[in-house]
Amino acid sequence: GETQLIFERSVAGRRGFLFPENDVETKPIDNLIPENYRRNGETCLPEVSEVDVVRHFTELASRSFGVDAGFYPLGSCTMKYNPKVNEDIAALSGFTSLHPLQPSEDVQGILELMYKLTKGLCELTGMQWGTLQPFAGAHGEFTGMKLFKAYFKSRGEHDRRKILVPTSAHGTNPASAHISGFEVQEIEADHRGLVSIEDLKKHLDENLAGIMLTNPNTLGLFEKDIETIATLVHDAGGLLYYDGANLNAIMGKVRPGDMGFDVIHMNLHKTFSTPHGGGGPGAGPVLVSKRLVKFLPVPDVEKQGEAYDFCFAHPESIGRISGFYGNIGVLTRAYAFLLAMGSDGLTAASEMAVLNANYLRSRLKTSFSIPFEGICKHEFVLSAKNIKEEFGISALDVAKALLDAGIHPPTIYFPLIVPEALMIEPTESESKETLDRFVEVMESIAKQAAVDPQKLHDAPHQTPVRRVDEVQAAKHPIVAWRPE
Amino acid sequence: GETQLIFERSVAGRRGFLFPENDVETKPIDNLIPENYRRNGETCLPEVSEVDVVRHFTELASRSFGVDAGFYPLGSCTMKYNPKVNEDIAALSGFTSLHPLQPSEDVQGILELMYKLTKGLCELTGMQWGTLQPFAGAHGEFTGMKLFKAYFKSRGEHDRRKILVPTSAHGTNPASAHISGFEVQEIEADHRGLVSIEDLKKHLDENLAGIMLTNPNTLGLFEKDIETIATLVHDAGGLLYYDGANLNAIMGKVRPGDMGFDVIHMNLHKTFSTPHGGGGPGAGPVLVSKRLVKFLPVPDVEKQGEAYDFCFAHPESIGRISGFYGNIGVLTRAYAFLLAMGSDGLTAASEMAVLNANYLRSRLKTSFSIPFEGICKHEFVLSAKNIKEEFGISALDVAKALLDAGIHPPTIYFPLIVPEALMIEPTESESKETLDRFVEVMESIAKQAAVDPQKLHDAPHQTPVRRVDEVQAAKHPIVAWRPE
Amino acid sequence: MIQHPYLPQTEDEIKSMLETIGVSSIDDLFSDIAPSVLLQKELNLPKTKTEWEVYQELSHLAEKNRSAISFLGCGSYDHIIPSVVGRIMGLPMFYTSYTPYQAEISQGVLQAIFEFQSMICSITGMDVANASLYDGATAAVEAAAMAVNSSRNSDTILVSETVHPSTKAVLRTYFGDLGINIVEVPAEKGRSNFAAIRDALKSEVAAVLVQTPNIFGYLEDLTGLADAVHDNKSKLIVSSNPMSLGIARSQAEWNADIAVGDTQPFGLPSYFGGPSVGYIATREKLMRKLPGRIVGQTTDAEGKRAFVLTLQAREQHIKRERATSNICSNQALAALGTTIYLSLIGKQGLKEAGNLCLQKAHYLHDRLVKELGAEALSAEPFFNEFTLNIGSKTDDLIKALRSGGIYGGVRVENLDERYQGLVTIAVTEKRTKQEMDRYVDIAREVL
Amino acid sequence: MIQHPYLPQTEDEIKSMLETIGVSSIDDLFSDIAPSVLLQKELNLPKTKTEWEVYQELSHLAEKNRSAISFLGCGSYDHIIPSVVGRIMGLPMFYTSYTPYQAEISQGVLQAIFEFQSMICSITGMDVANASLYDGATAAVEAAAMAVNSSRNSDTILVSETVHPSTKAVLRTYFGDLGINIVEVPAEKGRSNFAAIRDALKSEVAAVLVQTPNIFGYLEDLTGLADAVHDNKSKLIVSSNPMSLGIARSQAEWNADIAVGDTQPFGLPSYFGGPSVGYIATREKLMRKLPGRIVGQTTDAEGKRAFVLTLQAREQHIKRERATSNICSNQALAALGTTIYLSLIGKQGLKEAGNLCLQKAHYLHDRLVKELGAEALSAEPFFNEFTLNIGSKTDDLIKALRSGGIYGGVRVENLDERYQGLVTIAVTEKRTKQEMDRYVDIAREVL
Repeated sequence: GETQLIFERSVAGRRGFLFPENDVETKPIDNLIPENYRRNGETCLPEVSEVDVVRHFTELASRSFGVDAGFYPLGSCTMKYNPKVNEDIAALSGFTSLHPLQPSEDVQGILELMYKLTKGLCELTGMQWGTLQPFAGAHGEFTGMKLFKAYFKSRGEHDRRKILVPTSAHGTNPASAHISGFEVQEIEADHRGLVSIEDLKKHLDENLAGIMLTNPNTLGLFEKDIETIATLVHDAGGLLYYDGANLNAIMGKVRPGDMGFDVIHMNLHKTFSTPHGGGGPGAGPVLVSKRLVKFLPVPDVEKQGEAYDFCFAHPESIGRISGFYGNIGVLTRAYAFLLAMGSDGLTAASEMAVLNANYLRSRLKTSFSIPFEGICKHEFVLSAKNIKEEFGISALDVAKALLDAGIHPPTIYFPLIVPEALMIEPTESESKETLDRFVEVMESIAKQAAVDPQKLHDAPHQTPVRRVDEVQAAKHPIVAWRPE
Repeated sequence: GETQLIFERSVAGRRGFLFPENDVETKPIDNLIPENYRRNGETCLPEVSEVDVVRHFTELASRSFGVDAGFYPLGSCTMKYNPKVNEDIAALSGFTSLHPLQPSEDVQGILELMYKLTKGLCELTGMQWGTLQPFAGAHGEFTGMKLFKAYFKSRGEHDRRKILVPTSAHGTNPASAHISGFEVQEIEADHRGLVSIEDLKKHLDENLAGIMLTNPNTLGLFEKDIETIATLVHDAGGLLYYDGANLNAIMGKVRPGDMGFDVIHMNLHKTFSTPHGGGGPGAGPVLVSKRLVKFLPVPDVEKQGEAYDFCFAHPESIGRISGFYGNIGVLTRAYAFLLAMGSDGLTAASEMAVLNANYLRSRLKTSFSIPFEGICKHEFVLSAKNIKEEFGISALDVAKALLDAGIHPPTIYFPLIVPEALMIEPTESESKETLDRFVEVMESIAKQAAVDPQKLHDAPHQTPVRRVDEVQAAKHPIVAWRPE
Repeated sequence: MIQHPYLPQTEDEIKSMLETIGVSSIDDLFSDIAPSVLLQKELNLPKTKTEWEVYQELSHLAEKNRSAISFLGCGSYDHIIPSVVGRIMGLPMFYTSYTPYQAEISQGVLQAIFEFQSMICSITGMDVANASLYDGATAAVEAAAMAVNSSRNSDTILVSETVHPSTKAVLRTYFGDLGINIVEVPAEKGRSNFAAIRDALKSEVAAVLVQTPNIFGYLEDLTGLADAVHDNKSKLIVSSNPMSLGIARSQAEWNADIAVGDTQPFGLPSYFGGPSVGYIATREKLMRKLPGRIVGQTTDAEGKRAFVLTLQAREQHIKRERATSNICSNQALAALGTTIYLSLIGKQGLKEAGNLCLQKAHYLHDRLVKELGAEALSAEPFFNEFTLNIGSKTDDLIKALRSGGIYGGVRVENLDERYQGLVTIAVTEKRTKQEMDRYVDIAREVL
Repeated sequence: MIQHPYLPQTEDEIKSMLETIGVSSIDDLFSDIAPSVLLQKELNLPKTKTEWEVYQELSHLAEKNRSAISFLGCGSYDHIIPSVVGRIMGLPMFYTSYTPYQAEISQGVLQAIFEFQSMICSITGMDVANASLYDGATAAVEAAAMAVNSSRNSDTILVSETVHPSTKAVLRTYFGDLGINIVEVPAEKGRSNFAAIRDALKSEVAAVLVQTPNIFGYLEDLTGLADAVHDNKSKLIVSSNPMSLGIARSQAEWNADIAVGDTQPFGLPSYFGGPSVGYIATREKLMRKLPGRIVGQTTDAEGKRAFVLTLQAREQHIKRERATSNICSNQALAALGTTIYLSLIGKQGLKEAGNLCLQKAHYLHDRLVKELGAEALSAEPFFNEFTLNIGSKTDDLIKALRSGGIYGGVRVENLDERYQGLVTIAVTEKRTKQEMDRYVDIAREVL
């Protein structure tokens, strides 16, 4: 059913929180701020009691779904378990209360954490140094593209404006390249689902700035030719950017730096289990090879003797990319995860993520289409093409039917190169029993497609609301509540 | 639907938590504990991962109902809002980490809290001093009865073994008196729903130990003759015990001490908003008039100069009533509530609790029977007698129908003296809109009784499980899971 | 009156509600209280404070408490508590709910209690456990009451001296004025004197209560005790720190009739002594004598598995003045904490935690006793606590350790003045070698 | 490999899963990676640690940080945070969920975002707001990008000098190499020079960015600015600390086109600078230029009100290389914190909090300036921050205050070296008279 908006719970005069009384002389506000600077209009903020607020948002929480509710195999998003101790750690007042402009001798603990986390991420990825400032993956991509720019500028190669992006790439890749002032050209996939070396070669010229790759790619397939690609791009004077969205597949197994990548971003909210929070905050640290270190954003965290400090003195730096230093509250959780897993745990995490994905893929390929053969990495793409063609049941219908089983659907209709795509990433946190239940539900949906397709078209049936009208929302946008 | 038991999620070898490795020499366990002292059998504790545990209990939480979910007018239980800051305060490590046998100079903060809370409760109730040790209301009653005993023993009045209890009393009252070695005699209510003075007088003799009263009583009616009762009982050599379950009605208005009570217990989990926790922990401090102070349990908290300490030197004390000092974690929350409300807030809480109850009563009396006229205090008793007789719809049916509306039912079939009783306590935390919605739902149930009684007999319809078979549970008790 | 955040009623609403009721003021709602008893003054308490002010004041009190590396035990222990425990206990539907009277919307709370009962049964080896009691001491009381109420003409509870002094004190408070004798059987060198207990087994003995590990930390050898007790038609009650039961014999294995204790070591902070959880478990034949709430498994109207409060005929609200226990509120949320803890550590974890405690306690014991020559009260075996007879140097030792940031142990004389010079030292898995070595270094200076 | 609590697969299960897949080992699953790039060593990182060890290590780091009574501001403020905010943000279905792509099971998250958007619209006075941006600085960037992309042939953003130095720096990073000029218009005595801004309004100017209260704390008088900017067919972007907007003019009241800022003062801890929330709001006509997620109201198949991510045609995953913003993850959970905060304090609370900041800041200002004779950078009005020109005594003052347990203010030279000797002092409702008097006492000694 419907839930009231918090504004609809408002009753004039009710209070949900009180501030302490003023303990200095209260002067008429007019004496302090002239009329000209004063607000005239009222806000519509609700007038509610504390219990109103608590019940309202508790009800909203109960109308949402998270990893703690069940399986969340949303491809490319790495919805793994968020360890609870990390929440306790992140809530320590020794972290939460820090002002970003405190003297550095008073913030040695957090600076040490930032320094050690950067070092740890570098070891994990085989890079030289990095920045923790990017707020999210896309922000990391942007930072990486700016680093590309700075690099070519420092070499006087102003014409290198072309960034290659595979057709299967995340939308943020071309967008990030574009807003950073690059031109984007798409590279095709070959029959294996991998970058077509043939097509790549066509794009290698003096305008090449570089290539953005996810490896394994968005089909969950490892780009086997990565060494060849790296050599080709580097020989053509370009750089390689690694989109860390899929790093969960290869930790401890192969490192972007060793594959020849020059810049990488990580998604700590994916690979390092920091909670997604309904869409953020995340953290997208960027790590670079030696030749790009000097271009990293300021401030940088440095260790001098036993002390840590910020350093702004990097004349070739691309400059600031955030108001302060990024999402520090995400970094504390990520560092806790790094310690909890350790070298052996991170390697095992990738092994189990890949095991889980291959297990699911093996079991699901009888009921659904598999666009590409062979083993996959941490995720794979299934296609509902078979039931779409035979019974008219689309990937969207499958997704909505999964909702009724208490399972979050996979990513659908992505990558664009696979029709009726269902992109499934189980992550390492899921047990065999959870995977088996998912297979059971998916198989029963495939069976129902033949028997009662209308039921699937009408799904979901058990959710707080039924299928939602997206067209109406976009056609007649209502994006804010207003008092009548 | 059903939920797996945590044992049913178990998979051999899986781990949910690891302890640090032993950092001293590990000796063979046989060298440390001889075979004869060693456990042979395995336990059936589940083998599950951390995410298994989190999802399991998160699911269980989603199959439960609390004050944060909605209206909870459970008569006599005072299900008021549990302020969130109290949870933060109770979780301060300066409280949680304290060992009960630390030296007193290291626990001055908690001793000060206990001392000041006791003082505050005494002021609120008009008593002299008290103990915070009782774990719950019933434990407080027991303590109070032991104080009665110690008092009469000190006076050599060994034959005073009779405790009077109104027929409408909570079951704990007669039980507490009984297990403390008293004989219980019931006092009848008169046509007003109040203690029958006539009947009371019949019981006043040299065997009288005293009377246990709730005021307002379990019908939500104030015992108007309390002064007369107190005089009669005292004149007969007896003592008066105040059951604080209904104290939420009268804070700042009238004090048990001023009414003539000698001993009172409070339910901090009711009146002072500490969370009920699915049945506990609570706290049932006992407060006494001057002449009973010396009998209070040990240890007592004393203030000597600026320092606080425990005192065991009370030769006439009834002794220890708990292993340490009671539910301290409940007391921290209660003290926070005391400060947050203050003298004005506590008074207003009772005023609003009484206002809410009378408002509901006024609005509900057209659809249901009202056994007693006049204003009520913080709660009132409604009867489903009318719809029971006319349509066969019982108080239980009404309760189960409320579940479908997302409302916790009132206490039913209590007090025993009202047929088809529905005992409704809204508390001060509830807004007029919440009360209005409750009235609406209650009226629609009353209407449905006439139209579709079967639907009500079959209720609830929307809950995680349907009506539960209590008879089967009691006839063939299964009270623990066992491995097959 | 300010508009308090906990009080939603606005002035306008109050007015309209009074109109509906048909009175003209709030005072009218209190007109049933005689003016002669009505409070004629304002309460002598501070006025309402804002959330921030309350938080500040309580934080200040919390900061007035101090702590140190703790070797304190004797009923409350400093174990590791997994973060998940607190996170789950903080879910609103657990902590803001009441006793699950309405089964259909309380399946979660009911199932959690059922799981708690199952775990207690498994750890103790018993058939049936209840939803929780207040603490270990009152659990012993309830067990004693069960024994007294199960046998005719019995008026005596035999208690070994090595039972926790507070438990004995609470027993005396409960039964002292009821004509039931709490007879203490003296111990020998920190261990129960079972010969003396057997000698004291007369027909009027309702129960024998022993504790293992006992108050001094030592494991008791109960071999043959149950047979002797049962031959006397009495009940054997065994109290145990449940953390020991992953490696030490369970109450069922000692053939006890009733198992009691306190689950504080299982996921609950010391919190100055409470809340913890008293547990009680017994044999099937005593099921209907068990006090408190019990959850049972049943089915709903559609035949699905469901849980419900059961066997309520035992309880105070039904039995009233014929009740043998008055318990109503229990320690449900704390019991939930224990259930989460045990779910997390599992069967392996219980053994591992026990073994870590055991190993570490022996490390410190051996260094103090074998290396420094301190006098142990008794011989091994012990679990995670042992007692030294420090004699006249107790004050010096405890103070020196405290100055070094260590709580060296419980001075048992604080629990029972007969035990002058005895210090009971508890070591949990949380204590490190470094901390224990520091203990030894300081002790070396004093002893 | 130990059986890690975050990794449920047991040895047996791994074996059975490998069989199902049809391979014989885990290594086989990585056979698609050429041996020449496979990592041939173990990662040079510590081995796995237990929860307790991790907690200890991080607690130790947290304890290495110190704090003091804070008069620091310049973009991050020490306000009171109601307990409810953290409690609700900690509900599992909020923090463990992802972007609400599946509307039917995400109504709660979607509605909360819709409420956030509504509140931002109301506070700024604008028509439409998005679901959040990273922070105040990047919000200004996105606004500038909107302006550039809304007008042809424009290559200049005019920025008043009084905008936060970090915001200006980030603008330069984003646009510096794109042929877009970030032109700073010098200020006069801590306030924008509006005459100079008007003079700089050329046809190639896409937008004018001003901040009020500005970096020094002073309120800017934007009267007439919007008209001048609009006459030039440029966009006016106004950045404001939203805490000021309960009493100070909103961006809509200044007739701005785009409102930006940071909601950190609304319920979010400073957390060393992040997470906070960048907000952006604009007029209806620019709605389809707005970057990031937007939630819209619609209906479900049964006609019930429902919420859904909408206007996705604007976004990077649809537009790809034609996108004008690449934002994907945002600050949703922090935005939820702000939404809860604003729900709690309500319309009265916003005014009260603002007024408390105002009154207290003036108390300290007056004592320092009027009583001690410190030199204020500019005249009033200011909101909750003001700037003193301490000159050569800055070091002494800041150090003396720090020794007294006080962070006296932000040395603005740390943000922009041009501002030697300037100290910006922020006062929130959390600061007490006592703390401010202590500040004055120490300052008296130094100045």
